[in-house]
Amino acid sequence: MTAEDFRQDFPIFQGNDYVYFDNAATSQRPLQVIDAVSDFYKRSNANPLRGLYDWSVDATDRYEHARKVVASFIGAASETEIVFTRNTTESMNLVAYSYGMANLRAGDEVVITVMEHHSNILPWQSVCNKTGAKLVFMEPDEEGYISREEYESKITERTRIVSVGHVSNVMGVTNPVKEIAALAHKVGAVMVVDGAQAAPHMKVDVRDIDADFYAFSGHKLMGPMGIGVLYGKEKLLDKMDPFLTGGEMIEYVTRDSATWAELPHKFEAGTVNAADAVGLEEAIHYFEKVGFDFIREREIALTSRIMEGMKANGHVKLYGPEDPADHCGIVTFVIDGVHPHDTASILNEDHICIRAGHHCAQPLMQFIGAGSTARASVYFYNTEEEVERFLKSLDGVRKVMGYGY
Amino acid sequence: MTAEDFRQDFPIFQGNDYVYFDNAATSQRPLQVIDAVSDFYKRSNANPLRGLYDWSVDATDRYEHARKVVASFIGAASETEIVFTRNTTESMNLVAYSYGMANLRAGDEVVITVMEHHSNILPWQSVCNKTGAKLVFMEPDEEGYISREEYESKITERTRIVSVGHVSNVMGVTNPVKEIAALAHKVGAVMVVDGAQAAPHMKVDVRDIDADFYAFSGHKLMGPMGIGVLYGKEKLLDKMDPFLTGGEMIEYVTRDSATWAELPHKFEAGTVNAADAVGLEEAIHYFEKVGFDFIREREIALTSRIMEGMKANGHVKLYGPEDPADHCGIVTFVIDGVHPHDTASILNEDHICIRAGHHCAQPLMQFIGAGSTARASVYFYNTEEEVERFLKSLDGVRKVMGYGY
Amino acid sequence: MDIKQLYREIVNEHNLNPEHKGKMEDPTIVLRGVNPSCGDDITLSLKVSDKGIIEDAMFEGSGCAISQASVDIMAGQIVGMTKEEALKMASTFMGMIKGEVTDEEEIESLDEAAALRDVAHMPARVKCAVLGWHTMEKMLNGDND
Amino acid sequence: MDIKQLYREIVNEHNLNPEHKGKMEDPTIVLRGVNPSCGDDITLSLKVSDKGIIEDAMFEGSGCAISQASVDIMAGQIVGMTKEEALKMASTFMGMIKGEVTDEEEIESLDEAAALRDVAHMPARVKCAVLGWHTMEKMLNGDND
Ligand SMILES: Cc1ncc(COP(=O)(O)O)c(C=O)c1O
Ligand SMILES: Cc1ncc(COP(=O)(O)O)c(C=O)c1O
Repeated sequence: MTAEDFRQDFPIFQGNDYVYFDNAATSQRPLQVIDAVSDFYKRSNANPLRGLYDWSVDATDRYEHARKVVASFIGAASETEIVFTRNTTESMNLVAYSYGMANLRAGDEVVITVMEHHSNILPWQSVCNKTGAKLVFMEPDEEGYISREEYESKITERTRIVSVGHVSNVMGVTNPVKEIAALAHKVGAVMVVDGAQAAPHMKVDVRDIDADFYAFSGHKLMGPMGIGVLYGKEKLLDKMDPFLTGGEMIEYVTRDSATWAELPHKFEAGTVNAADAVGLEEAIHYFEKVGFDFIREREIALTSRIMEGMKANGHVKLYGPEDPADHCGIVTFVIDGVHPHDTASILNEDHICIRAGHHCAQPLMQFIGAGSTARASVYFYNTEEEVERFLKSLDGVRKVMGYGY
Repeated sequence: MTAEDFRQDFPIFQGNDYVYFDNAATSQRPLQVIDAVSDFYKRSNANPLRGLYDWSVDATDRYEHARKVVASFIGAASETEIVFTRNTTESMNLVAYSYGMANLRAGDEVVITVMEHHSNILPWQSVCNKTGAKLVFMEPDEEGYISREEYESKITERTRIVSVGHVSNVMGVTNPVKEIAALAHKVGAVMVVDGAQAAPHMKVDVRDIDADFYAFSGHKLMGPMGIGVLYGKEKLLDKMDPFLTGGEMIEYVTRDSATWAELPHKFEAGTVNAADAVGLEEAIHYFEKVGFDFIREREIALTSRIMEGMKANGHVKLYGPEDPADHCGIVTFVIDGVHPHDTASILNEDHICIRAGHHCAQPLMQFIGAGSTARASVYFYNTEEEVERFLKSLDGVRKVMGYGY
Repeated sequence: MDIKQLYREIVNEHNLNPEHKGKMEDPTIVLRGVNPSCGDDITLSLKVSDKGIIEDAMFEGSGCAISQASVDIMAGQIVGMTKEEALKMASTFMGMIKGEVTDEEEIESLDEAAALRDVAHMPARVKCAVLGWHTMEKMLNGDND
Repeated sequence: MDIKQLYREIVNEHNLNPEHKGKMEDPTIVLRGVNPSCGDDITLSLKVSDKGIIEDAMFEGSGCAISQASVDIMAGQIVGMTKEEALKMASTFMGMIKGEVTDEEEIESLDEAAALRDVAHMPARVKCAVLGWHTMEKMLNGDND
């Protein structure tokens, strides 16, 4: 199978000439996933988990089967460790409030990196504010790598929680989460991993990493928009209070008090989004059909050519590692003298979709001294021809902006 | 148009003989809604709100258009008062934490009814526990009505928040939320309405009710499973802190602090579920095509016949109002000597889907002295023939259970 | 067999005229077992001899017909068994109901309880059928929490 | 006109060689205007006479070409106007960019600023184009928060 073959599965690519290079924001969905969601509504639609009739039993089975598939996809020990959320953001809020609020005291430290997405900063800011804990930032080198010295110096006896993005959505680098987790555990802290940018690109094994919590979003790996995942070690989830409360997550309720349902239901309040969970399962099947090796190979090929073309341009400043293999398909850049928003608008005129702005990572923007950057991010279904069109359009930007060359 | 005509729009009803009477748990979705979600993924899929390219602009437009349609559907003054959530449960948690936590002090009172769904109980229990406020329960009469004396005696100068289900998912009664809101405002409290069971059945006008907050779920009015709504008056939302934090809901973020985006984005953290919002818009269009009058007329006709048949059975205890017009399509019952779960299993054998259990309303079950009840709930697409099949099956239950008659 | 038949032929007899429902005098172990989602709520009493023989089994409480019938059948069958035999039987029974045990011989070893095998096709009712057995398992394992 | 043409014919001139960019001595009113999502960040200075005539307008700061060009064009056009005239113009301009004002005559009254009309077809850039105008509106309305 080639990228062209896979592209046929994506309705959005048919009958138009748009080049979609904003895959780090959200991926596209193959027909298989779109149809799985529809099929749920057409065949099994009922409120899962409570009904005693066939449709509800079927809805429950499909929902819980999706959970099993997610568990094995990331190497969880059991599906009871998989909580369905709406997205990575909700997963991170759940950990910050249900675990962080209960376990942080004044003087404790939460260690993150300055590269984090806002979803892995703001919940901690808020919890630190409320508990008096301190938020500590690890900083990367020029290329975006966090050195061993850096994490060894920031993770200390005061550290209670370490929360790190597995892959940065701006630099593209993969952080050494396994090594950081080992150190975190050594000092008695828990390790939280924001896997939003990693799960779509590499084999994630939560037990190999020894992550205590691992979060990702369905929509970034070809699933529907309404489903995300929080993996948590059973022994931690067990002791945590629920985050949202309401239907489906209780055992007994009286006027004054309540007891909670067993894991993972304790953390899934209200009617669940079974249709999108079923869509996510289908996305994982699709993903496994494509295969990690193919995905990685394609990303490296396309990224290499993009970086090569940008260097040849002569007016492009590139961010992140020198090595294209360390970019996870993400290339962040700025054209000299051109605001990234103007770059994006001009590329859009040529039907090329890239992102420009702060990428929900303002502290990183402040750290690298860029108000805003442009970002092209590719996925396995992108092609060499698309890359050439992108580079050609990019080469024309400074002319459009009135520069002589 | 007849119920039969509308049924043709629902794929799940085609080619099988199931009678779906669990509409209060979740409704079915017409093809128009299923296709709207698919169409979003096939044509406009991109991460909304941040992209400068055509697809993202289109995704944003469709998402924000859905918000406008929701606003006008419930009579909101402006679409900035409409926050998209996952479901009613998340909406209620948002109000309880973002408004309740900030505004309740020890000694204050939160007044709800004993008929509430767990989603409108547990968040308040939790917030009351944390703030020292007291949770006060209004109680209905035999038929499920809350009397004027009841709410006038429970809502006092100590009341800060009144939170009432617009329609009870067990009794089917419509609570006098407009009158209660007036009284709440008189004592300086805010009025929260859980509209999960009302929005699918009646014209809701949040300004006529003068609700400060109004919550409902898309999946109960033919929309997708991943989308819910919280209406809030602008002047209240404005002053509230966000609930979830992360991407898309910020203005500036530094390492230590953050400022929030304008309404309603402040309350929508992370990648939004634009596809399901678009599905909800389509559901509202479909709903308006069917029309409130038709829906109500059908529900009354079917409910009347169900109640009549149950009375004729002689062994059925009915809950809720005497008047079938006051049931919103919901008929809760118990067959003498038969556990509701057995009733549901036996009906399922005849391909009739009803719910049995506590209906996420355990305090009400305790109040009416039933451990568990059965519930049949109809919607406009149900038919007289289905009701007859249901009644016939019901009449056979006690025989199956070994009673002579 | 279909579910109506199951009720007619097996469940009703034990639900309407349970042989082992009632209060036991001087039980050796007592444990409450509950299915929160259904409202099934039973209390099982066992009399176990010093030699580990179950000499009597009784239950009280309420619940759906399947949970009541299942615990009544169980109580009838375990009397006279050793702890180990009863535990083995519980594990076979729960395996059968969850669809994990399908070997005919093994299922037949359950005797009357084997008649409940069709509950395996009613996933929503599995919890009802195993409540009594699960409670007994906890009791005999000394897991009285 | 397409967007590339818009940049070439209108935006670039003002972006690369702004006439009104720089520090003003003794301004009457100064206000910072910001688009958080874009990073556009300008500070507008106005000199308004006792009679309410705008005698000078200058801006500092950075941002995308559209925001820079738009504020430069604006500054050029409002000098000499009364407060009321400038406010009226701002409202026409913002109406045009949001696609609410389409009357040709009204749009022509904007003079050079009318050239930015095609930004109306770039919804994602509307905020950039109106930043300077919105800031001026606030200043002249005394809404200096
Ligand atoms: C009255 C009422 N409130 C709240 C809810 C919760 O809705 P959801 O599960 O969609 O959050 C329901 C439905 O289950 C309900 O009937
Ligand atoms: C690294 C990282 N973390 C978290 C998120 C947030 O994901 P979501 O918006 O799906 O919650 C994203 C994507 O925007 C991301 O790239």
